[in-house]
Amino acid sequence: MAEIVIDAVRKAFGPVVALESVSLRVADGEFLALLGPSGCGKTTLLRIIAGLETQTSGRVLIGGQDVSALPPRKRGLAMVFQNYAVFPHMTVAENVGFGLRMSGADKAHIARQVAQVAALLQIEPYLQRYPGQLSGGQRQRVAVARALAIEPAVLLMDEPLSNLDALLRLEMRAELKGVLQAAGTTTVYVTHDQTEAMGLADRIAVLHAGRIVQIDRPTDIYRNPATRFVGSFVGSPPMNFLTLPVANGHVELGSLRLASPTNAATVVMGVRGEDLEITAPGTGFPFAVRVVEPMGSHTLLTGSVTGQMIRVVAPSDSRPAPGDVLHVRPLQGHVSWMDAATGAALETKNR
Amino acid sequence: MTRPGLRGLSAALLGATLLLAPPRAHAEDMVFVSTQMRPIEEAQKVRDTILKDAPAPVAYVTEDPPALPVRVKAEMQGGKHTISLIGALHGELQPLATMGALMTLDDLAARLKERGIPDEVMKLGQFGTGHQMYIPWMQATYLMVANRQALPYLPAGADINALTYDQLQAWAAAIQEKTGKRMLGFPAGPKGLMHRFFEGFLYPSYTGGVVVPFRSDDAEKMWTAFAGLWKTVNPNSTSYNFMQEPLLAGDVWIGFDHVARVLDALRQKPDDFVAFPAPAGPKGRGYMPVLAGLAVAKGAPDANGAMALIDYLAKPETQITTARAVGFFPVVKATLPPDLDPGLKLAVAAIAATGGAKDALPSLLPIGLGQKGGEFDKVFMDTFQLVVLRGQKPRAVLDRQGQEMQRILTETGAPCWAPDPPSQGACQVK
Amino acid sequence: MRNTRLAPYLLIAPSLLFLAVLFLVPLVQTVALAFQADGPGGAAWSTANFARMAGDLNFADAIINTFEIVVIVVPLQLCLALGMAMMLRHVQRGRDIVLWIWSIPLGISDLAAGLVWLAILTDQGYLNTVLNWLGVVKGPQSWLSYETPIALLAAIVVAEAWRATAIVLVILVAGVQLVPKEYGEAADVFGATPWQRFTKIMLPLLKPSIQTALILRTVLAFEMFAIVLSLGGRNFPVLVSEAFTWQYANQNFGVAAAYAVVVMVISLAATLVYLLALRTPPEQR
Amino acid sequence: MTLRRGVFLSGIAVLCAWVLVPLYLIALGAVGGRDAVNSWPKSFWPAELSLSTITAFMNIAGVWTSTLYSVEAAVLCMLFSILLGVPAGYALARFAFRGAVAFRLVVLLTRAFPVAILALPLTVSFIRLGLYDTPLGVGLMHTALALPFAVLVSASLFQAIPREFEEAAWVFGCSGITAFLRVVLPLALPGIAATAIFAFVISWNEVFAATVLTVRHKTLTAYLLSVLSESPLHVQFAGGFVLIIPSVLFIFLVRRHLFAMWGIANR
Repeated sequence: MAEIVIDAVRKAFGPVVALESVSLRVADGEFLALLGPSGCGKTTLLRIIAGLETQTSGRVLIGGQDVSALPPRKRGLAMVFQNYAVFPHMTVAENVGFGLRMSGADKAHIARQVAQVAALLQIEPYLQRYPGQLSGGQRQRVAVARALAIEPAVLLMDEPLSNLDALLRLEMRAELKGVLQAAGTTTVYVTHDQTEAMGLADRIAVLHAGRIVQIDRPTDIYRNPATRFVGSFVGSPPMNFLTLPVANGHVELGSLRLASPTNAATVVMGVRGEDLEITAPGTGFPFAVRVVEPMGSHTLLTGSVTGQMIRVVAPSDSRPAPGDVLHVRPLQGHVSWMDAATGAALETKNR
Repeated sequence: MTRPGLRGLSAALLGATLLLAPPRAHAEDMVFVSTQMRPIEEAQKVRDTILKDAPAPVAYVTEDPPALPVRVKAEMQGGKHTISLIGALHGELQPLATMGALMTLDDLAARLKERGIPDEVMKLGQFGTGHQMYIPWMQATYLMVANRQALPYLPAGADINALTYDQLQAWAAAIQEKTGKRMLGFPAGPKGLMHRFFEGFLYPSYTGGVVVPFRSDDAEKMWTAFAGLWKTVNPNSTSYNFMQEPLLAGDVWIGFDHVARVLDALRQKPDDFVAFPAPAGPKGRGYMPVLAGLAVAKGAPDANGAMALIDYLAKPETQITTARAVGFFPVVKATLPPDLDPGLKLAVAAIAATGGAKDALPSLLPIGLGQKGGEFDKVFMDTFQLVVLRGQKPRAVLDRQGQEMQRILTETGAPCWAPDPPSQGACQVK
Repeated sequence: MRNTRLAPYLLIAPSLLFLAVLFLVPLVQTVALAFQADGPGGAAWSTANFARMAGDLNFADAIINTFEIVVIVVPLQLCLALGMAMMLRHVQRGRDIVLWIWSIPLGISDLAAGLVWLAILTDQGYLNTVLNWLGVVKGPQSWLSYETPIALLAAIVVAEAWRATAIVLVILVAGVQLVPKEYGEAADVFGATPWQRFTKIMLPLLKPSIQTALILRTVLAFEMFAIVLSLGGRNFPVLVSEAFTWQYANQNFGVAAAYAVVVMVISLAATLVYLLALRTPPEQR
Repeated sequence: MTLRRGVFLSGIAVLCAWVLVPLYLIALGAVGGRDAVNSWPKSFWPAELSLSTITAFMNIAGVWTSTLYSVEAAVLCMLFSILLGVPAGYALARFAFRGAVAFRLVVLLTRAFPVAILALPLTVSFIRLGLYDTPLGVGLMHTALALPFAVLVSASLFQAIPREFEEAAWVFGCSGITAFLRVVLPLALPGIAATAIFAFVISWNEVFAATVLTVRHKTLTAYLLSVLSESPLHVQFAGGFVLIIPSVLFIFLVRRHLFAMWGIANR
C-alpha cells in the first residue's frame, strides 16, 4: 500500500499547457476522484502518475519513492482504462492473469489469484471466453479484475464507467466501491461525472483548466464550493448564482437584506436549488416561474430573479403554473458568496 | 481469427527459409549457354536427345542473343565464372572473341581435323586471328515452305526451286484473286527473324550487297517492288514470330523462315507441304547460311569438360541426331541416313537446293557490330516499317536510315562482310 | 517512454535507407543516363538520347498509343468499378463470392492477361467463333494486325479493363465502406432520388478513394507493357515497351533511359493534376 | 422477384461472367493442345480433357527452376517489405515526430512513379554489386514496388489497434518491445499476413524489372515473356494458365483483408 505525492507537476504540449503546477497528496488507502469537465487535464494527470505521459517538470512519488523517471511497468501500479483495453486475442483468464505473467509469477499463484478476483467480480463463467463474446459490463469487470489481480499498491482508473449505460453504471458503482473498500488500495479515479465522484470518493479534487481548484471531502465540495466553477459543476441542478449590487456592506434582494462579505460594487450570491424554500409573499424575493418539471421526488422550477435565471427544487406536491410569481428565500446558513470578478468564494461570518 | 493468420505466416516463414537455400544439386553440372535452339520445345529436345549421351551431365541454358555478351562481360568483370561452353552464331561469337572472353582452341581444332569440317568453314572460327576461337558446330539457313493447296496457283512456267521475286508476287496475287485471302506470310513479329530476310535475302538478291548499296537506286527499286509484294501478304505477318504456326493453322499457304522455325510444320504434315529455296532477284539468289559454333569461355569452371563436350557434339552420330532433333545440319562429314523422317527430308532437299543453286549468292550474318547488332537490325526493320507499312517514299527513308546505318558502322568500326566487297576500316554506305 | 524521441527515426530508418538506395539512386541514375551520351573521351552531358528517341519512327506512335490507352481505359475502369461498387451494396446473399470473383483479376499479371485475351482474339479464336456463329463474319478474321488499328486498340482496352478494373473496384469498395449508410438514408428522407444520392452524396464523399484509384491506375497504365506485347506485338508500340526494346533488343541503355524519364515525367505530371483537381479542402474532411 | 431485381441480378451475373469466361477460355486453350488451338470453329467444350500440354509445359526444363526463382524472389520481396515496412508503419501510426509528414510523402511519391522502369539503370549497379541475375536482386527491386504499400497498410493496421492495449501492457509489466510482441503484433498479424501475400503477388506478377534484371535466373513471368513469344500458341496458353492459378488462390486467401487494406491505404 502506498501514498502518492504529486509535487508541482506541470505538463505542456508544445505551447498548450495541460497542467499548471499541480501538487497533490493521496493518502495510503485513500480513494481520490479527479473531477472536471473534459479537457481540464485530469486524464493527463492520471497518465503522468501511470508513467504513460512524461511531465514537463515536477515529480511523482509513490510510496515515498520518486518514480518520475520510471517506465510504467516499474511503478507497481495497475490501471483500468476508459475503453477497458481488454486484450481481444487473450481469453478472460489470460487477460486477468496478464500482469502476473509479466512479473514472472508461478502458474499456481496465477491460477489462484485469477480464481479469487474472478469470484470477487463474478466473472468465473466467462474465464475461457474471448472478450469479443462479452458485453460491455462484463468487459469492464474483466478490466477491473485484471487490475486487482496483481494486488497493486496503487490503482488508477480512467472513467471506467463512462461506456456503460445508466443502470449498469449505477450497479457497477456500488460494486466497485465495495470491492475497493475491501482491498484497501490507494485509488485515483478520473471522472467527469460528479455523482460518480460524490458517491465513490473519500476526497474529490476538482480540476479546471489545468489547475486543482478545490480538493475536499464530497460534502464539503458540495456545500462550500471554493469557486463559482465548482458550484456550477458539482451538484444537479447546479448551484444558482445571482450577481447583486452591494450597498453599505449589504445586498438587497426582494425583502431580504443580507450582509455582504465584501465592499466591492457587486457580489455573487450562490445558493443551491434545494436550499431555497417557497415562502409567503413579503418574506423572500419574487421568482417568476417559466418552466415546471415534475421529477417525482421533487418538482424542478426554472425561472428568473431580477432577470437572472435560477432553479428551485420545490416539494413534489407544489405545482405552480408557468407565469406564476412565487416568493422564495434561502435557508439559513446555506448561502455562499463569491467574488464577482474572480469567482472565488468569500469568507462569511455566519459559517 | 488470429490463428489462421499466425499459421499462415509461420508457414510462409518456414517456406522462406527452405527457399533461401536454393537447390544446388545441379550446381556442379557444366553450364552450356546457347543462343540457338531457344524455344522451349527445341531446348527440351537438346536436353533429352542430343545431350542424353554427353560425357558428363550438362546444364543447357538458353540466352537471348543480345543478352549473351552482357552476361559474359558481367562474369568477366565479376570474376565469378559459371559458363563453360558457349554455343552461338558466328556473328555472335565474334564480339566475345574481341572482348577476350574466349579460350583459343588450336589443339582441339587440330584433333578434330579428321572429322572433315571443310577448311573454309573451320577458318571462319579464327576471325582472322590465326587462332581457333570456336569450333563450327552446325549450320542452317532459311527457306520457303508452301502448302500443297497453293501449288495450282503457281504462275505458268515457274519452277518452284528456281522462283523469282516477281513470280512469288504473281503466285500470291493469284491466290488472293481466287480465294480472296492473302496467303503469303513473313515472320515480321517482335521475335521474328524478318530482319534476316532483308539482310541475307532481299538486299543481296536485288543489290548484290547489304551495307554498301543500302541506299542505292537498286535498293530504291527493291523496296518499291517489295511494297508491291506486301500487298499480297497476310497482315498478321507483323505478329508472326514463327511461320510453322500459321502454316499449320492454314492462315498462310506460303511462308519464309529459318528452317528450325518451319520444321515443325514439315514434320507434322509432310504430305501437306513443300519446301524450296527463297526466290532470286536481279543480282542472284541471295541467301544467308547460318553457322553456329562452340567456344569455351576464358576462365571456364570446367574447360576440359567443355572441350570434351565439343568433341562429342562434333561426332558424326551426334551431328545426325542434332539434325534429326532440331533441323540444324552437320558441319562435319556425315551422311544423313535414308530413314530421316519425311519432314526433315523436305528441309534437307530445300537447303541443298538453296546452296547448290546456280545463282546462289551467300550473304553472311552481320559481323563486328557487337552490342549494336540490335540497332543494325532495327535499321532494316524501320525502313520496312516506314516504306512498306506506312507507305513513305523509299528515297527519303533510305537516305535517313542510311545515315543511321553509317553511324552504327562508324561507331563500331565494323568492316564490310560478304557479299559487300571487303573494306579498310569501317564499312561505308555508298 | 524515455526514448520516444529517437525511436520513430530508428523505426523508419531501414525503409528510408532502402528507398534511398533502390528508388532515389536509380531515379537519379536514370536521369543521368538519359542525359549522357558517348562522346569523344567518354560520356558527356547531352540530349542526344532524347534526340534519337524523338527521331525514332515509333516515338510519336508510342506517345499517342500510350495516351489513347490511358484516356480510354482509366475513365472506363472508373465508371465500371463505380457501377460494380454500387451494385455490391445491394447484394445480400453471396456478397463474399461475388467480391472474390470480381477481384480475381487483381492477382493476374498483365502478361497472363494478355495471353488470356490472345486466346479469345486470335484469328481462330473464340470471338471469331461466336461472330461466325452469329453470321457477322465469315471464317477467321484478324483483329490484331496493323491493318486493324482500331480493333487492336479496342482489344487492348478490353484486356486492360478486364485485368485492372479490379484494383479500382477494391479501392472504391473500401472507400464506400467508410461512408456511413446514414448519409444516404438522410438524403433519402429529404427526397433525393437514387441518382441524386449517388452524385450528391456518394461521389463527393468518395473523392479521396477516387483520387487514389486514379493516380494508381494512371501510373500503372503508363507502365503497361506485357499486355500490349502479347496482343499487339510490334504493331502497337507504347512508351514502356519501347524502353524495353531499346534496353533489351537494341542494347542502347541511354535511349531506354530517355524513355524512362519521359514515362516518369508524364506519370508525375498526371499525379499532380489529380492531386490538384480532386483536392478535398481540409475543412471538409 | 420484381423486374428490377431481375435486371440487377443478371447485371451481377454478367459481370461475374466477364471475369470468369476468359479464364475458362484460356483453360480450354491450355488443355486443348496444338490441334484445338488451330481448330476452327472453336468448340466451347474441351474435346478431350488432357493435361498433356500443361504437364509437358511443366516438364520443360527451366519452368520449374524459374518457378522456384519466382517463389524465391517473391518470398524475399515479402520478407523485406514486411521487415522494413512494418516498423516504419508502426512509427507512423504511434509517434508524432518531426519529419513524419515528409516521410509519408516520400513513400507516397514512389507510387507516383512507374517504379519498374528504375530497373534499367539498376542493371549496371547490380552487376557491380553481384546482385544482377540473382533472385535476391529481383526481390530487392520488387520490394521497392511493394514497400510503399507495406508501410501505409501497416500504419493503418496499427492505427486501428487502440493505443490503450499497448498502454495497458506497459502498465501491467511489459517493456516497449514485449508489449509490441505480445499485444500489438498478434492483433495486427492477419493484416500483416495479407500485406505479405499482396507483396508476394506483386513480385510474382512483375515482368519488366524481372526481365531486365535477370539473364539466367529468370522468374517465371520473365522466363515466360522471353520464351513464350517464341513458342507455339498452345504452349503460350498453358504458360498463361499456369501463371494465373496461384494468383487466383492468393486473392482467395487475402480476400477478406483486401478491402480493409485499401480503404485505409487511401489516406
